[in-house]
Amino acid sequence: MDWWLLSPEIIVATLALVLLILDFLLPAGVDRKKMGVFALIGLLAALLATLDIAGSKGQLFGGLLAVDNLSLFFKIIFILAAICVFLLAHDYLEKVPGHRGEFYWLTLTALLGMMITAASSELITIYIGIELMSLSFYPLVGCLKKNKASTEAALKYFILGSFAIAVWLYGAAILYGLTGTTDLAKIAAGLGKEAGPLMYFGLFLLLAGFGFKMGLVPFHMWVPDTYEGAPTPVTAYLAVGSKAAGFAVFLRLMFTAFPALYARWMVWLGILAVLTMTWGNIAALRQSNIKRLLAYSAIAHAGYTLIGVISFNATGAAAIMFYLFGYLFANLGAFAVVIAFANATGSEHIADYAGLRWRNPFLAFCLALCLLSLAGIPPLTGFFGKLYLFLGALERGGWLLTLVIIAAINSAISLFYYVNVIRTMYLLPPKDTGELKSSPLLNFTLVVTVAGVLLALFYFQPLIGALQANDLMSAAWLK
Amino acid sequence: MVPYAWLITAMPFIAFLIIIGVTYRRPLASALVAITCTAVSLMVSLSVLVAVIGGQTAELSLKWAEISSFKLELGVLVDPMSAVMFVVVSTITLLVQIYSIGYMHGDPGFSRFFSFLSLFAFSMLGLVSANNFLQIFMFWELVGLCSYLLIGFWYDQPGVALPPPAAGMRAFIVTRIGDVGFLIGILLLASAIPTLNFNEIFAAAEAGKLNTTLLTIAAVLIFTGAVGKSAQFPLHVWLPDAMEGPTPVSALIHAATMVAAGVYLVARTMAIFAAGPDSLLVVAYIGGFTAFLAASIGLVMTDFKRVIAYSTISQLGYMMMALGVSGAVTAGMFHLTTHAFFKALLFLAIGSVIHAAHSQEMRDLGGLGKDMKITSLTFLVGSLALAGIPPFSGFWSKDEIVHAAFASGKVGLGFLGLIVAFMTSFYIFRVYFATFWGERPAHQHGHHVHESPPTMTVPLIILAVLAVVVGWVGTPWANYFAAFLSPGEHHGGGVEGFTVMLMLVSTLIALAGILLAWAIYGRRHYDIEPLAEKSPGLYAFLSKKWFIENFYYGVIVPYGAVGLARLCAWFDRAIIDGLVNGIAGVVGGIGVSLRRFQTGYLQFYALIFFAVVVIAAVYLTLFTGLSAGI
Amino acid sequence: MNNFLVLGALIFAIGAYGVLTRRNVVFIFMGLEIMFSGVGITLAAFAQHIQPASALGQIFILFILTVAAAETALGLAIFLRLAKTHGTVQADKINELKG
Amino acid sequence: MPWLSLLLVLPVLGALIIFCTPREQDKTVKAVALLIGILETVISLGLYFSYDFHKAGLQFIEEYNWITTLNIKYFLGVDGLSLPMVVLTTFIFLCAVLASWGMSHRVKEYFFLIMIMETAVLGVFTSLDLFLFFLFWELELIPMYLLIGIWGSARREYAAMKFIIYTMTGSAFLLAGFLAMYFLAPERTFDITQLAKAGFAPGVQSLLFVLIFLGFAVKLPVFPFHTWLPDAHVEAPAPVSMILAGVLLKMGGYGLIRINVGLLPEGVKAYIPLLATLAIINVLYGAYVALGQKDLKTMIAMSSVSHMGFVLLPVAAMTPLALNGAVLEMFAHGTVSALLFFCVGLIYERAHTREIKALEGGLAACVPKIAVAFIIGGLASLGLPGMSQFIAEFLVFLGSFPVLRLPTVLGTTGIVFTAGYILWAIKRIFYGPLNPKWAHLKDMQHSYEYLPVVILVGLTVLIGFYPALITNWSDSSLLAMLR
Repeated sequence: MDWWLLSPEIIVATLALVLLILDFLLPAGVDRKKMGVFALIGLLAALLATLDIAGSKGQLFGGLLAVDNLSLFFKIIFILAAICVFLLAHDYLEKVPGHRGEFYWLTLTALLGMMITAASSELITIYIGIELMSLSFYPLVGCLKKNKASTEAALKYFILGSFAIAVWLYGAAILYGLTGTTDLAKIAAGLGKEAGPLMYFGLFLLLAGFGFKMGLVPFHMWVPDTYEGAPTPVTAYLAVGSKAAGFAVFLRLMFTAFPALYARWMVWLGILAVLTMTWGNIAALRQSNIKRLLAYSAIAHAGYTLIGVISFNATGAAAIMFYLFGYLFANLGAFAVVIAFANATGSEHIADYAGLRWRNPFLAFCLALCLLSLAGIPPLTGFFGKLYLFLGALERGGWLLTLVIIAAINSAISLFYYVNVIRTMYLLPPKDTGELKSSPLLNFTLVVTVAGVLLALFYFQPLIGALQANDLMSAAWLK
Repeated sequence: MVPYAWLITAMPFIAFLIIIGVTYRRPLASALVAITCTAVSLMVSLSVLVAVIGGQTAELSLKWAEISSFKLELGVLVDPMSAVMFVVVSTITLLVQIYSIGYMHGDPGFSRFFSFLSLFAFSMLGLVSANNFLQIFMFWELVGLCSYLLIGFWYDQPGVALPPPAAGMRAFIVTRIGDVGFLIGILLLASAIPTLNFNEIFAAAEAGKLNTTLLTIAAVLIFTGAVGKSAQFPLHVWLPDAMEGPTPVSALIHAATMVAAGVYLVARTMAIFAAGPDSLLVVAYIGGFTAFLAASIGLVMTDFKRVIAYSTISQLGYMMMALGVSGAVTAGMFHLTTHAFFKALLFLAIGSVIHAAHSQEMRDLGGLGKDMKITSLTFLVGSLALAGIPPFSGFWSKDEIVHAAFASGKVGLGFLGLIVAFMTSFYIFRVYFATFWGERPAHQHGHHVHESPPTMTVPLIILAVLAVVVGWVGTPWANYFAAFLSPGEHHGGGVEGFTVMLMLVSTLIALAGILLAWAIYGRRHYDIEPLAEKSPGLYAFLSKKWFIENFYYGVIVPYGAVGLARLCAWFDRAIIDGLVNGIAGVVGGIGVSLRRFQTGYLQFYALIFFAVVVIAAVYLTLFTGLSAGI
Repeated sequence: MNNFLVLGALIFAIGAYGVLTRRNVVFIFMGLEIMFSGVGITLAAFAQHIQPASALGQIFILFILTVAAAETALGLAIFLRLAKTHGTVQADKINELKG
Repeated sequence: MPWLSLLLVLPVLGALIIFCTPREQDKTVKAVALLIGILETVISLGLYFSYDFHKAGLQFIEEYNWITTLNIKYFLGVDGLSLPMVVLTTFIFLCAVLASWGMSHRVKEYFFLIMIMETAVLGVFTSLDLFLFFLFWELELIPMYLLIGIWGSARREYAAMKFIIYTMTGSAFLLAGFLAMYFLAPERTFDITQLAKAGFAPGVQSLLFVLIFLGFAVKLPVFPFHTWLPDAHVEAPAPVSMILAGVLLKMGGYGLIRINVGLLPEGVKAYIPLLATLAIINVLYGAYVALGQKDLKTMIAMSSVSHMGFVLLPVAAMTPLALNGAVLEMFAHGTVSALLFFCVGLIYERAHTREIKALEGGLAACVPKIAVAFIIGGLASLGLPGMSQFIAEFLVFLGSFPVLRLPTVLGTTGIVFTAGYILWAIKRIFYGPLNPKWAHLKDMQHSYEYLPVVILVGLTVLIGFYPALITNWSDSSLLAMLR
């Protein structure tokens, strides 16, 4: 067992523990900002470590954790998300002076949980990863002590999260019962014998549990309320990190454990995808709060990403990874602007964004670009991501063509509420003409994220080349 | 001179460009430029005529574009028919332009008028010289444009019966309806044989390569173009309205040249009509009926300019009848030539009356003979020619037509011709006597009328001379005109008894018409039409122009065009747009209901979650066995 | 073995019923814990029936229990915070975030 | 020398320069825009006349591998079909820049967006890789939305939103069609030249045809999907209307010919009756609705719908003669409708209304130059010989008649209704006694008002007098395409 394959997790774990202890030891009066800087450096180190071992393949802990293109790429996404959350939260945490240290190490533990979930190829480790991630997210969501919305969001997220995990566990138990093992590859072998209704029910329960994490429609009810209630950096982290982790493990599960049942679950996922896209887009049409709007847009994007799983081929899997990579930049950029606007004016209503173009042209330009990338307008990343997903789906062919058309029409409908925000910023006159300042750190994050959104023309080929260079995961058939 | 034939067409266009570009500010200069260019083209056309008489014909052609092996060309076809038309068109244009100097004197748009006249001359000459269907159709529409521009020339005046631009618009659209038929005819021919060149198509038609039904339909369709342009029934309504334009325009365009284009077209494509014989029947009967219709309306018109307009329609009907009946071009073309001169004369004469008396209504005119010697004399010559009194030109050409009708066995048309001849002589002499004889109306006594200036009277005299001389070219004894036009066939060698008898009969009929007109209008001035008292019903029917115009402008335009258009516009806004906004509204509504679905109750969310799981459990356990799919 | 599975399913269902109907947040949480125990029973039944020798099933149950404990601690903290800010612990009173 | 890439990059360069110039120097912004406009026109004309139309096929080809894993190439090239469109685009944008010279509201953004639009449209006409085609196709959505949304008149937001949702939904089908074609081709490629040789099965071709046709039908626009056009035109400022009518509609037409006729001939044959009926509905319904309009700009917009029917008819007929007529029709309609919209813009600037009833009363007396320009434009659009529109429609009829007899006959009646609504509008607005209300209107004075009229009328008459200028180019390419 070569330990350096595990280096990213080790770095993050030690970082979290050090911060925990420091937070505990340092007296309340000491300013915790430096802890943030320290954490950032640690994360950069973790990122470098992951890039260093990129491309290598291997098993850790005797098959519990798999190291392959899929897990490493998702780790990069999680670390990038964590870095951005740290940058966004830096000024935001003025609102909650006492808990800055907690925020930092909870984010790191959540990051650790995501990395484990993405890498694990065995049911119990998946459970551990998900629980570690969720348990760190619950306090993060509720960390604004005095704020009623934050606590309500935490409550809803906690109850429904546990409920979903319970359902998920029940499914895992059933599958364990039928196949006698919890390792995904062995499950695939064990399932061959008799495909009885109990097994399909077990699969569905797993799907329900992951559906909750990914925000698929019948299980999405928590998403709008939690996204609106939680502090915005945490919402950003949820929208990008937790969703990506959900997709990572769901991808691995479906591709390695259940290729035999593909014919049945493909149809379920098709229905779920259409439902998710359409519900997310149509519900977002009339939103007045920018965070709720981005919540429903996140749901809609979960619907689009599901197409990659349905297409069930190498292109589909690579497409999901690229799509979430592009989605990371667009979403974090959008949330950065929301934070900057909230920090300056304290409001999250879209109507208040009127005339932002005059008050702060840079913010308006960045938000416009991020929203357009989410809408899938060329030449931004969203467009390439969607196109790559559709390519994967059409490689499978058959009724997926109608799914692609529905998705394309959905992105046309989504254009309405994205452009509506742009309309408010660019077309309507500003309500009060005060200059709107945003902190240099936020501007830096914006530059990074918008660069990620704009430069798709150039990094699309190298990235997908790397993704499709060697096989994404150990799934036997996926050559 | 034949190889320079294209100069005839080019000169007026050069004049048009010079006037627009250079001399737009100086009116007189523009007039001179226009006249010199027309004079040059007259000279060249005369020399071409001489050359063609000498037996020389030519077809100059320029490849305009070649598109996937389909050649489009522009060319000049010089043969007897076009040579005659060159001379006719350029002479009359020259005379009208000279006349216009006086008539349009002091008008702000003087040079604009001359530029349009030159543009018209260019289009007409281009039409006459065309050697393929595309070119004839192009100049066909350009001629329509010039008539639209010239009718609506005084665009800011209220006009006599309706505003000039409205009259121009009517003219353009009604002729366009005809043009559509013509276009479809061309397309039909082009689909049968992949060329538009006249000679190639006519050769194929004569050689019988194209089936006759196709040719007949194509011929009739081409004839619809002629119906539109030469104001035959049912598209004749625009010509009387075209009288809103200045009188020189009426003289040039709506008497001599443009309206004759339809006759020229039928004559030029006679090979197709001949190949599909029943199309000639259509031409003959429409021509005949139009002649009768227009003549009957002409009897009662109080606006004398419109009387002459209806007379033009009637005479054009005659020409069409001639073409349709004889299947040969000579009779029609000969009447066209003579008619061009005496009808232009009549229009210019009534123009000079209007110029002097500032009105064209019967109740204001009367007893002008004494003060306007030349105009009344020339008008008399024109009327005699129109009525068909020997030795005037109208007699020879009209007699030939009636003779051809009887000779071809269509006796009904022949008698119709004679009746129309009687009505023609009656209504033209009604105008003559009512205008120049009798005494001045009561309310006009103080108003002193004087003769028009020489620039107007000189052309009148020239035309009067021509109106007499031109007829002698085609007398039955020595029909040089027919020999010139179609050298092949034999022409009226001896003069049988029947032709002499016919000549006598038609002269008597014409004289009877004149006497009747003199009896009624010669001595007394009438304010109200005598016919109105005797038979009000007939008078009402005729003065309402057989209710055709009421039907067109009262029913078809408001309901057929504008009404349906408003309906379509409403349909477009309400239904299609409504549908689109409806869908958007529905989607928005679903959005709102989905928002309300998000109640905020924790347990409601858990309920949905659990309900989905339970439904899946029930479904999977019970139905998996049954349905293979979900 | 089947009756153990049935028992597990029954307890799971009771737990779920508890979550859906009880108004007090703490009882909801208790319902959740019951659901976890239901899962534990099913797991134990499967582990005992198909692989008496291997301890995989038991390990799984142990993990579930420990994580459930951690969740309890965290849950109660959230309920405390809820009582302070909202002044009530009745689940159906908390619905400000909606639409 | 990569001329085509230069053609595409230049406007983006101009946009960047404009982006950097400070806001208050709108003179320099306009100068940059004009310079780029002129440069583009010169290059496109240079390309046009150095294109050797005897050997048909693609020239000035630039092909670089862009996304190797998906076999997507940066592939530019022009032939007889796309070159006239490129020249038309550069001229229309030059006239649009000139027409917006008097602009004073948010000048920097305005010209920035115009430059991006120019690249997008030129990209569509020159790209030969379906992916690149689609990328440029969607690139013009947002600039157009902002152009209509910010500088439009009363209901601009509604019109802009309707435009963007309509086009985006259309391009959803387009994308699905392109991707399906990518997978159904023998070896997966977006390259049009190879797809032309792919030879799909007829059944597949008709499915692909439907998808791709829907995308282009929204843009052309074809009958049921046309309601966005009048709104977009009425609300857009005059120069944007010129671009919208002059060039954007032609993207739909060009796409139909290049992809539907070029790559899916069997697909077209399967739907000929439907296409012919839609074309005729377009012509007659468009003309009728135009006749019934009260607003001048909507009338011209609906006349564009009617004229675009003449582009759809040849696609149904699929004869080389008709398709040459279609290319000529697109070019002619581009110049003519741009001229008409420019004149309406001039009138709107002075009279601040587009209601025909309100404008009634002899404007010819007080604004003779605008009147002459509008009348020339009107006469050209009703198909007067000597103007490009006539020869285009004649070729369309000549080519379509042997194949589709009844539709072509019905189409020919369209020219009567076109004459109807145009002359009726001219009569009501320009002729008749001078309405004292409008006596104060000033006529065209500035050079930037004359130049567009001169350019557009010049183009119309030039092509009208010598259509070989375009047909020689398009003829060889279309013959090669149809073989």
